[in-house]
Amino acid sequence: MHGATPSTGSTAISGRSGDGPSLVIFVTRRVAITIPLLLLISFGVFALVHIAPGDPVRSLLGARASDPATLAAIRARYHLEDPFLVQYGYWLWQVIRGDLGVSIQGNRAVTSIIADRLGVTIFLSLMSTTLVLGLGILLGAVAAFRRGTRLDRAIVMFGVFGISSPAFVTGIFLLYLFGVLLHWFPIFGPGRGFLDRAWHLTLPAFALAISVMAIVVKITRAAMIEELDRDYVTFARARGLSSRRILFAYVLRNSLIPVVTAAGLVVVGIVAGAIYVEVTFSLPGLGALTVDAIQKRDIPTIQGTTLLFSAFVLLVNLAVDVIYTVIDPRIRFGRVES
Amino acid sequence: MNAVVGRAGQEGPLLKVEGLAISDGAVPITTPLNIVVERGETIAIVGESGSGKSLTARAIAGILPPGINATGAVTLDGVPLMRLAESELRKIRGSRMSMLMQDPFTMLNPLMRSGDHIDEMLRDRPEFASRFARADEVKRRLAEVGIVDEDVARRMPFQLSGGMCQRVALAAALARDPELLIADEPSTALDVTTQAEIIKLLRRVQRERHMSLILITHNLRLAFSICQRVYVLYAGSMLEVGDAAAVERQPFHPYTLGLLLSEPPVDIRVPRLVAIRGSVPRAADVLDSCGFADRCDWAKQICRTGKPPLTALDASRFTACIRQDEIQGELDALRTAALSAAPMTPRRGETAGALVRVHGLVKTFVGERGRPICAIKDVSLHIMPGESVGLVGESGSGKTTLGRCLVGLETPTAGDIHVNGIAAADFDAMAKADRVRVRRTIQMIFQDPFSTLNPRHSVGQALGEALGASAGATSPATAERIASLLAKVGLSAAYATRRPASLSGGERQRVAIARALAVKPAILVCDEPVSALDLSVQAQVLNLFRHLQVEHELSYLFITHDLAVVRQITERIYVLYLGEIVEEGPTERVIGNPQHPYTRRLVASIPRSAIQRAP
Amino acid sequence: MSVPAIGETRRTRQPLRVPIVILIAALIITGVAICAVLGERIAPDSPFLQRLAVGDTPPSSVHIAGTDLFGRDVLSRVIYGARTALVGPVVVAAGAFAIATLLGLVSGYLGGLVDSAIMRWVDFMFALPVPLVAIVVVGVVGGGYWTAVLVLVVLFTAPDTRIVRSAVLEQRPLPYIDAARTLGISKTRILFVHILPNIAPIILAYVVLDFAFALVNLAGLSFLGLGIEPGTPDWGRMLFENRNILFSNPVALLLPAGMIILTAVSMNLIGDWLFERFAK
Amino acid sequence: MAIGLTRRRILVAGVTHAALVSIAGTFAIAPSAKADEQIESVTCALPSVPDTLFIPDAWMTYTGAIMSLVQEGPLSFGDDLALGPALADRWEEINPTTIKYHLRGGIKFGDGSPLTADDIVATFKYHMSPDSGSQLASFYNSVATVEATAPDEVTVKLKAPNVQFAFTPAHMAGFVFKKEQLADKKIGTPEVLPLGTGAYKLVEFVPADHVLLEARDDYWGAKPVVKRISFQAIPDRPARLLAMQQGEIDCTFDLAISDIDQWKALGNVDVVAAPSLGVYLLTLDHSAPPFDDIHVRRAVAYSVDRKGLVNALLKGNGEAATALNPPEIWSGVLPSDEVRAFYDTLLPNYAFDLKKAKAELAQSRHPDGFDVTIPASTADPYMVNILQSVTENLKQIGIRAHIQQTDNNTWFTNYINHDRLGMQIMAYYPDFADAANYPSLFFSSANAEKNGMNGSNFKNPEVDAKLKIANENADPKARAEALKKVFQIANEEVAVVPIFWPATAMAINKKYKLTGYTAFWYSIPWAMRGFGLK
Repeated sequence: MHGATPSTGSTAISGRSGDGPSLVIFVTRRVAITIPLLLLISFGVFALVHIAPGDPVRSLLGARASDPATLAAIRARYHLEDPFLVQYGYWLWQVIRGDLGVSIQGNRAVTSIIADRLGVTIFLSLMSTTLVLGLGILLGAVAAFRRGTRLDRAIVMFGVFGISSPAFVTGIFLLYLFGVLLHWFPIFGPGRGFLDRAWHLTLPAFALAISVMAIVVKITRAAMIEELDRDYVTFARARGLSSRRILFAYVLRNSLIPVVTAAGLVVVGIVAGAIYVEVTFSLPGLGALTVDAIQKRDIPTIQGTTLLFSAFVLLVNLAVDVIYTVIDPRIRFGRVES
Repeated sequence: MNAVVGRAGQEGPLLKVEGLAISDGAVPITTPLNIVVERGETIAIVGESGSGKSLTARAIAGILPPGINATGAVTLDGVPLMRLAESELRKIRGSRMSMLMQDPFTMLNPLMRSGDHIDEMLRDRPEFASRFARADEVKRRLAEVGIVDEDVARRMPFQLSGGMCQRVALAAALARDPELLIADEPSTALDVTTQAEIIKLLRRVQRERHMSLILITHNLRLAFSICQRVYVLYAGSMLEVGDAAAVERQPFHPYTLGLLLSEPPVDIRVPRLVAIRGSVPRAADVLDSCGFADRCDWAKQICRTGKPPLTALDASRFTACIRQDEIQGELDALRTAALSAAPMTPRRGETAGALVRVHGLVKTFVGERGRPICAIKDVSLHIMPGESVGLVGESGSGKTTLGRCLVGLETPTAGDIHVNGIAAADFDAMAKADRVRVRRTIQMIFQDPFSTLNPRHSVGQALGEALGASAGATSPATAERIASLLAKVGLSAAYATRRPASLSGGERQRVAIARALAVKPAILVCDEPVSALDLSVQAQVLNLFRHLQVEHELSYLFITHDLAVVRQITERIYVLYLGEIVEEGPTERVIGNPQHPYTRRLVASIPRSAIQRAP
Repeated sequence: MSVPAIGETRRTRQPLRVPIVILIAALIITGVAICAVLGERIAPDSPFLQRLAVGDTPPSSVHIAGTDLFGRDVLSRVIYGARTALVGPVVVAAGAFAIATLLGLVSGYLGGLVDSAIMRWVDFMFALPVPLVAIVVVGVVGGGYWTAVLVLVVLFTAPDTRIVRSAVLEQRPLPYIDAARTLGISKTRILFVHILPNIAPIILAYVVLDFAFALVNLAGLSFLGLGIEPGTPDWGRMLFENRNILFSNPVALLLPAGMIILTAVSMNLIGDWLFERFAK
Repeated sequence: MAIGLTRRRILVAGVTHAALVSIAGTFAIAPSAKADEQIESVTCALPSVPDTLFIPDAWMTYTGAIMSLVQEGPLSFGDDLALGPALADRWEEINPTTIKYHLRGGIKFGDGSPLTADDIVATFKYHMSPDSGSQLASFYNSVATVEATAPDEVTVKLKAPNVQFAFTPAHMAGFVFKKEQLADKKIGTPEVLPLGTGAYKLVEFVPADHVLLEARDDYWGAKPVVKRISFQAIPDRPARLLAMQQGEIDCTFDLAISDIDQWKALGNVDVVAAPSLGVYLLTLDHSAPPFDDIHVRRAVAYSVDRKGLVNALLKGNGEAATALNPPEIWSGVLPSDEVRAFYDTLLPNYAFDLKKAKAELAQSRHPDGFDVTIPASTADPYMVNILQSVTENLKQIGIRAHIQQTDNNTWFTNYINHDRLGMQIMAYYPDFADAANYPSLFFSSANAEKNGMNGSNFKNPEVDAKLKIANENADPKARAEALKKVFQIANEEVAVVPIFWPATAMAINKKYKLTGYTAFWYSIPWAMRGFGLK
C-alpha cells in the first residue's frame, strides 16, 4: 500500500491562536473541498453510460424489449437528446433527490436494490473494521514492544502475507479450512438475526480483515517504535513514571494519530476487499451486486453502487480529517506544520 | 577516584560511578569511567560530540536506548542502581534522581498540557490525591521555576517558547524533589539570552534545594562558570578531572588546553585561533592508545602503546596524559601566551563604493491562513569590498532571511539590493547577464554541514559542477582546477573522489567553501557556518575564513548568534532584533560598549570565565 | 538557532548486509523472472496443448500439478503465467512512477499554480477506491489485459505523485539545493542531477511495493473474469477458471494462488527492506 | 436470466407462418406422493435469487423455479414436454387464430380469493402493454386480443396463425397474477409478494438472498408433499457444492454440467439430468469475407473438437452436436433414434480433424489464415471455455482467433444487430419443443437481418421453401421430410457450426427423489412432480 504515513514530526513554531474558530474554519474548508470532489466523482460515474461501448440507450435499456415506446421513455428519462452536460445536470438532480434510475434487470429502482443489499455489506465492513483496528493495533503494539524479536518478525511477516494475498485467496483458504475441513463456520449465506449473522460473517470478516490489517499493523508498529524513541518518552521514564502511564498516556495515545490518518486507506481496502470477499463467500452485499451488475452490464446499478462506495470513501476521509483535527491538539490549536 | 574528599558531616558521596563501560553490542562507546558526585555538588561532564557524555548520563539514570548496554556499578546513596530491577529503579527515578534533556521542544508530550507533566508526577502522593491540591501544587512548582503566568499550565507544549518548555520540564523533573539532577545540555538548543536565564535558574534551584547536579555540556566556558568540578570526556575516555578553577587556570591534558585555546574569546580579537587539527575519533578506534594521540602536538610512540590510565596528580587533579610531567611547562606557556595575547587590530576596509548595498528591505511571509509574518522590517546595510561584516541576532531575528535575500534565494517584499551596482532585489526580473554577474559576485555558505553537500555526489563532482555548470561558466572543470580549489581550503586533491558521507563536518564545510569559491566571488554570505561544528574544528574553519579573506580580498557577511565568533572574524557588525537593525558599528565598540538594551543583554549572557585576561 | 554538535555521528559506509529473508525473496523473484523469460522453453509441457479427452485430473507422475478442465498441464501454465504476472505489474509500477516522478518533481520543486493544479488532481484521484474503480472501468469499458494495466497506471499515478512530491519537498529546503541555486545551476539540472538521485531510493522502494500491489490487483480483476483474454496462462485467470475444479484438482487452484502470494510477499519484503535500508 | 438471456430472447418475428399443429389434448398430471409421506421442510439452493419475484421484471429461470410453485398458467408442460391442462381443464382451437381456454372451477389464490377469467386477461394484457415493459412481452407479440368471453372462458385471438403461442400459457410467461396486484407498483418486492393459484404461497422474501414458501391447504390439485420450501442463493459453484456436502441444502438447480462429476462424488447426492434441448453453435457470416468462402467455413467446422468438449466441459452429460436440432426436440415429428440415424448420414461429416481443416483452409482464398475476434458472454458457463478450445485449434491451422469477453447484453446486442458478425458463438435454449423452431431461427433468410437470429446471414431459397412447409404443414411426415432437406443443405453449406447439446442437471439429496425433472424445470412445479422421500 502506499505510504500515507503522515509526519508526526514535532517541528515548527507555535502560532498562538485561538482554538475555537480555527476548528470550525478547518471543518468548513474540508467540507468545501469534499463537495467538488463528490461532484467530480458523480460526473465520472455519470460518464460511464457514455464510456461504455455502444449505444447509451442500449446500455440503459439492457435486454428489455426495445419497442419504440420504451426507447422513447428511456430517452426522455435520461434526456439523451440534450447536450452531454445538460444530461448530467438532469441526472445529478435526480440523484440528489434519491433517484438512481432503474435496474436493467428487473425494472426495480436501483435505490431499493441497494437498500436490500446494504445491510450485509455494512455488517461485514463494521465487523472487519473492528477486527482490523482491534487486532491490527494490538499486533502492531506487540511488535513494537518486542522489536527485533522473533515475535516481531512473525507479526511483520503475517502483515506482509496479509497484504500480499488477495482477499479472495485468503477467503477461499479460510472457507476450505474452517468451513469444509473443520466445520467450524457456515460456508454460505449472510445469516438472519444479529448473532446468526455475526456467526455467518466471521470467516468473511476475517478474510477481509487480514488483507487490510497489514496497513494498521505497519503504521502502528512504526509509530510506536518512533514514539518509544521520543525524547518525551525517555524524559517520562527518567522521571520515574509507571510503565502503564507511559504506555497509555504517552506511547499509545500519540501513536494512534497516524493510525487514525490511515483510516482512509483502511476504508478503501475494506470497500475493495468487500467486493472480492462477498463474491467468494456468496454474500448478497453491495460488492457482489456491483460485480453482478458489471457482468450483466447493468449500468444504472453500477452507477448507483459506485457512487455510493465512492461517496462513502470520501465521507470517511472527511470524517477522519475532522476526527484527526479534534484529537490532535497541535492542529486544533492551529499550529503551522512545516 | 576515591581520593576525593567528601564534605565534612556527610557519610560518603551521593553518587558513585565505578567502572561504567557502555557499548553498542560489541562496539565499545566508553572505556570504564569513574565519577563521584557529592551532596549539593555541581559537576560537569564536558565533551565534544561522540565523546559518549550523553549516554553516560543515561546510563547513570538507567534509561539507555535499546541495544546499548552498560557494565560497572552506579551507587546512589549506597543503593546499587545497576543491580535493581526496572520496577525498583522506577521508584528511584524522579524521586531521588531526575534528568533534564536537551531539546525543550521534544521533551514534553505534545498531546499533553504542560501542567499535566507536573501533575502526573504528584498523583502517587496521598497529600495530592485531590485534583485541586495538585493544581495548587503545580502552580507553586511553576512559580519555583519562574513561571508566574497561571495560564501556562493549561497550554500545550507547542504553544510555549523553548525557554518556557525547558522551565516546565525542569519543574516536572523536580516535582518529586530528587537529590540528584542530571541536566544533559539543558541550554544548548536555546537562544543565547535564554541560555543564560536557564543556567541561572538551574544554579538557583540547585542552591536552594541543596541538590546535586550533573551538567552535561560541550561548553567548557559554561562548565567552568557554574561547576565545582569538571570531568573532561573525549572519545569515550576520561582525559582530565579536577576542580573547575584549577583546570581552567592550569590544564594538565593537551586536549583540555586545546579546547580552552580553540574557544574564541569574545572580548578580544586574537591574531590566530589555536585549533586542534583533525577531528574526534570513535571510541572503538582508539581502544589501545591515547584517544587524543593523533591530534596531539606532543604525542610520542609511548602514547600509542596503550590506553593511558587516569592518574591522580594531587587530591583533586587527575589526568590521563602520561607525558604530563614532561610537557606541562609547554602547556603552561601556551596558556599564558593565549591569555596575554595582544589584541589584533582589525584591518579596516576601504571606504570607496560599497560592494553590497541594501536599502529599506522588507520581507513578509504568508503565514497561516494568509496572515502575513514580517521577517524583516526595513533593513538597510552596506558592505564594502574586502570588508567582513557581522550580522548578529537570535533565532527569529530574520538574519537568515536577510542573507537568503542577498543571494536571491528569497525575493524581498520591498526595498532595494544592489550588488556591485546591479539591482538584485528580484532575481527573476533581472537580465540574464546581470544575474550571472551577481551570482559570480556573491555566494553563500550554509549552516548545516551535513546537508550542504549532495550526498550522491563526490567532492569532485560537486566542485566540478560549480566550475563547469554554474551560471556564466565558460570553461569545463578539469582535475587540476578541482585540485587547486581543494588546495585553497586546505584539502588534498585526493578528496575529490570522496563522498560527503565519509567526511567530517569540518571537511564538508571546507568543501562547501571551495564550491562557493569556484566562481571567484567577491563576497560570501556565511550563515552560521561554524555553529554546528565541534569547538576544536570550529577554530580551524574560522582560521580558514580569515586566511581566505586576506588571500582573495573577500568580503563576508557573517551571520551568527555567537558574539565570540563575530569578534574574531568581523570588523563591523549589525545587531538584528525582530527584523530590525537595533545597533551598528565597529565590532570592538559594539561588544565592548553596547548601547541598545538588547545588545547589552546579548553581551551579558555570555558565560565569563573566572580568570581575567591579563591587561 | 545553532544545530547542537552533540549526537552528531559520523556516517560511514557500512558493507551492505542483506538479510537471509530478502535473499530468499530475491531468489524467488529471480526464479519467476526466469520463468517469464524462458516460459515455454523450460515448461515440461506446452502450456497451450489441450487434451479434451483427458480433462481435469489430479497431480500424477506425468503432470506434476495435474491438468485443468482442458487437460492442459497446470505446471506448464503456471510457469508460462509468470509472464503476465511480471509484465503487467512491471508496466504499472514503472509507468505510474515514470509519470509520477515527472509530476512530483515539477509539482514539488516549482510549487505555485502548477503544484496546486497537480495536487488537486491527486487529491481527487486519492479519494477513489482504486480496486473498485479498476473493476468498474475495466468491467464497463471492456478490453483486455492492457486496458486493466492502463487503468492501474492511471490510478497508481496519483498516490505515487504524492510520494515523489513529498520526497522532493524534503530535499528542496536542504542547503545543497540552495547552494546549487546560488551557483546558478539550471532548474533541469537541479531536478534531475541533484534531487532525482536523492529521491531515487524512495522511488525504487515504492516501485517494488507498487509492483506487489499491482500484481494483487490484476489477479483480482482476472479472478472476476475481467481483463486478460481467456486461454492465456495467467495466475489470476487460472484462479478464476480452476476454481470450479477445486475438488478434482485442487493444485490447479493452489499453485497459482501460491505463486501470486509468494511473488507479492517477496516483492513486499524487498520493497520494505529497500525502504528501511535506503530511503529512511 | 443467468444463462437464459439466450432463451428465446427475441421471439422471432420470422416465424409468422405458424403451422396448425394439433396441440389440443388432455394430459394427466403424474400423481404426487401420498399424503402420509409429508416432508417438513426442504432447502433448495439457486445460483441466485432475483431482486424481485415479479416475473415480468425478472425473467430468469431461477424466478421460474420459485414462482412455478406459487403460480400457474392456464396450461402446463407434462413430463414429456407436451402441453397439459392446469387452470384450464380444456382448451380448443376454434380456428388457426382463435384459442379458447375453459377454466377449472373453484380455484383460489393464496389469499383465498377466487380465480376469475379477468385475472388471466389482466395478466396477458399486462405482458402485452408497452407501458409495463414486461420482459416477456415478446411471447405475446402474435396476440391481437384477449377477452373473457364467459366467466370461465378466456378467448385469445392471434394476429396471424402462430404455432408457438400455443406454448405460452404453459410457460412462466403465462403464470397468472391476481388482477388487483398487477396495479400495484410494488408487486414482487417483499412488501407485495405476488399471489398465485399454485400449491405454495410466498411467506418470506429477502431479495437476492432467500425465499420461503409454505404449502397451501386449499390447493385445488394434489396435496403438496413438502410443507415448507426455502430457496437460498449461493452463487458460488464450489460453495454450493460444499453446502450440499454438509447437508445444509437438500437440492439445487442449474448445476454447471462440468461440475457433475464432483457432485456425483459427494456420495450423499443424486444428480438428476435431462436433455436441455439447448444447443451451442458458431455462426459464420456468409455475406462477407472470409466466411463467404465455403472452404474457410469447412475448415472451421473441422476444427471443433465436439467430442472433446462434451467430455471436458460437460463431463459427458450432453452430446456432440452433428446438427442444429437436438434429437429430442424432434419429438412429435420424428423419434430421436431415427433422428440420430439421419444425422449420421449427413455429408460431409465434420468430425474433428485438423488435417482436413488445414487442407480446406489451403484450398480457400485465405490459405495463410486471418485474424478474427469472437465475442463471448461471460454470463454463460460454456461459451468462453468452448472458445478457448476452438481458438486454440484455429490457431493451429493458421486462423488467429481471439476471444473478446463481454457481458451478456453486449454480446447479444452485437449478435442481434448483425453488425460485422464474422464469427459468433451462440447458445440457445428453447421455451418449448418444436422441431421447426431452430431451423427457422437460424436458417431462414427472413432472419438474416437486424433483430434476426440468423447470425450466419445464411440465405438459401430452397431452405426457405422447406421451412415454410415445416412451419405450416400439420403432417409430421411432411414436416420431417422438409426439415431433413433443410438440415442436409445446412450441413453442406456449413450454415452454422453446431457444437454440442448440453444436458441440464440438478442435484438432490439421496433421501429424496424427483422424477419429473425436464428441460422446462423452471416452468413446472417441480416439487409436485414426483418429489418425495425415496
